[in-house]
Amino acid sequence: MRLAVFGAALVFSCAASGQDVAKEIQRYRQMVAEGSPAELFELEGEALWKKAQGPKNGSFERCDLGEGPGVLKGAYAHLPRYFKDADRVMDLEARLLYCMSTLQGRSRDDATARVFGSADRPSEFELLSIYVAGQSRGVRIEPGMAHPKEKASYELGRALFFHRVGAWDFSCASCHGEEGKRIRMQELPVLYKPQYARPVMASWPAYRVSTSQVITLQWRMNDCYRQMRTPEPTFGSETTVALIHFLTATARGETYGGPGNKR
Amino acid sequence: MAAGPMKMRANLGSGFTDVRVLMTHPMETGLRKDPDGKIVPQHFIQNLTVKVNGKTVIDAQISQAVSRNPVFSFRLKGGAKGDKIEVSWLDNHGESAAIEAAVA
Amino acid sequence: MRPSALLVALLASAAWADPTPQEVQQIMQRDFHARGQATMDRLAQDAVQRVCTETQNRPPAELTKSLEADQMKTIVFPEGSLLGDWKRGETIAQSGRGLTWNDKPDDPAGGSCYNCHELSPREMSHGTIGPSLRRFGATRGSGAEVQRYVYGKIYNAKAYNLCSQMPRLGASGTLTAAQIKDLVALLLDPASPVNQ
Amino acid sequence: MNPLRRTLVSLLALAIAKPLAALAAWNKEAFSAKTPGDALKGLGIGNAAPSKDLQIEAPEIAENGAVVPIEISSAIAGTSSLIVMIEKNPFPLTARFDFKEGALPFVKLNVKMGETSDVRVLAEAAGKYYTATKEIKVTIGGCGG
Repeated sequence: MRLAVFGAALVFSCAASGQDVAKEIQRYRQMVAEGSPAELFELEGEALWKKAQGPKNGSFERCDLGEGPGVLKGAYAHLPRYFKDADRVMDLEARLLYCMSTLQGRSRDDATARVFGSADRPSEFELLSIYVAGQSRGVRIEPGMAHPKEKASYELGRALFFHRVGAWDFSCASCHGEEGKRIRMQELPVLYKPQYARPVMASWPAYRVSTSQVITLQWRMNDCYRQMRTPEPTFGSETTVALIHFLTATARGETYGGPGNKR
Repeated sequence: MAAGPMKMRANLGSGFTDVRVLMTHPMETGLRKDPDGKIVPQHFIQNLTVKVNGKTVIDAQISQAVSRNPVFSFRLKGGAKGDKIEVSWLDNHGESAAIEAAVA
Repeated sequence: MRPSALLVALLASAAWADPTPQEVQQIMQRDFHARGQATMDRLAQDAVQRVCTETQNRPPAELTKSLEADQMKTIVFPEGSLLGDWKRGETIAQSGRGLTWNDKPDDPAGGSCYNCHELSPREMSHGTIGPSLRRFGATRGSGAEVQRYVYGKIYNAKAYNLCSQMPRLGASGTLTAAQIKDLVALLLDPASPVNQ
Repeated sequence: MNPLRRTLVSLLALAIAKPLAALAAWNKEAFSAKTPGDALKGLGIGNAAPSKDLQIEAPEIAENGAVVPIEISSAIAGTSSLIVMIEKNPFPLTARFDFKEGALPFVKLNVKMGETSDVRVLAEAAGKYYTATKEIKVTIGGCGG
């Protein structure tokens, strides 16, 4: 059945107009979002946050996400931001990686051995992300924009967004630069414009029903570059954080409403 | 994936109680292959029971065609705040789990 | 990109002092790693990518002309008819595989055509980044000149429109000459569903 | 075992596993049937009358067959069971819900569909069977996500 479910390009009769198709797909997505099991992963993420592990046998309960050690309320909505202890701008996942090193004593190799998980076994970053992000529901999105390194990160992110590169000459704007465009049936938000970035950034990370997987922004950057036919961006690197920073800053002022649900 | 946590909400609506229950379960069809090309054995919930204050109100039998990490919504007649709702499941491996919540 | 968007982008870049494409390229060289067939040389921008990045896809006319002429020289036209098999072309148009770090280099690639274009009326799940190609051959005929244009456009779209968002499917090594001929047939063959 | 199961889920589970297994009925014959007709036979259903009082709420097009949300309800007096069948699935019978005193004949769930198919719902009320169908088309979405 999996083959049929995941591989087949099924074709419908041309009786339905394009508009009807779009309307019905909208309805599908709404019903899917209403019946999403995303909340289950917040529970698993919470347990992982509190679990002591690594050579230092530490949990994340002392991890400072920018609002003070262990403070979760609103922390996600204020990322990415500059961290003095690391002297760099970090998004949630880069910061979690930092805490795995400092509080749990884990090596980068150990901590990043499996950054993107599967439906059978979500990764630590996925479970932690969905739990931490859930603690920012109802908080306004305000990433750091004051420190010079925060400004530089935002600028780099915007330059990357329009930078054409790779075997197929794409930039992020190739797909997300013009209004009213789709890939297959997927509408493409124009992510450098606030009115499009706001609802999108307010709903990441997310549970993706089609693959039963939790997906994070680091995964989203990674998989976009995969489809842009470039080499792979390193997890939590300045490049990925800068893009996430640019997108989040473009969405600032929006109330965070995630974790979300994707088709 | 082993069966993981469950979650449930039971809310008083107009004339009925809305019950929404989420369960972590792979719901393997037995037709899917893993990345190494090996068939993943069938593993799915077969029975589901909903009880109100200890009395069974819904008995369900389901197949492997229910989606992974199943989510069900049910409606119970009337109801009152504090009514105890219990949902339990049993799968084809004999594993089971249950969750309880009070109507809010 | 529409003029207003360009203006916004230019104004913004003046205010914030954007990193140059060269600086971005250096940072990417540091932050990316090769994986599978996606090797690090793919991060080096060629002249087309650099000019289109620098000018927000609005290169000056003269530069456009000379770069398009350079791109035209990359196109290798096979001898004889350029019309392949539209049925195979439909399969190639449906497939979005090829050149990513998790595609196997020996597996046949696709053209990803339906991701951006409407083609056969039987496939409703099509993108809109590129123009609709419905009845492409029915309205233009399928003569030698049209065949050559379609083959060339698929092989290297940048030879015809420098900052087009369409990949250079032949020049990048994504599709073989035989595959491109099958796509030409999908667009031009009177029997192809595209022309029904 | 996931520690959450010990902490978050009230684990009567192990205690009740055996009695539940003993009590639970799962109609193997009907669930193993490969055609809708054989599934009906397995369920002991002969005739079912079409009914407008049997509602199927579902999108006409599903972007992904792995998760298709379906809401079913019956306005037929005395409805005691609702049955869901996906006619073109390898094993059409998908679920059977038996409602006792205290439950309304309503359920919402997500199902897997291998391809575009009619979804058939049957209701049992006072020993009689009623039926309704809805076609759901299954397609693929964007190239990425």
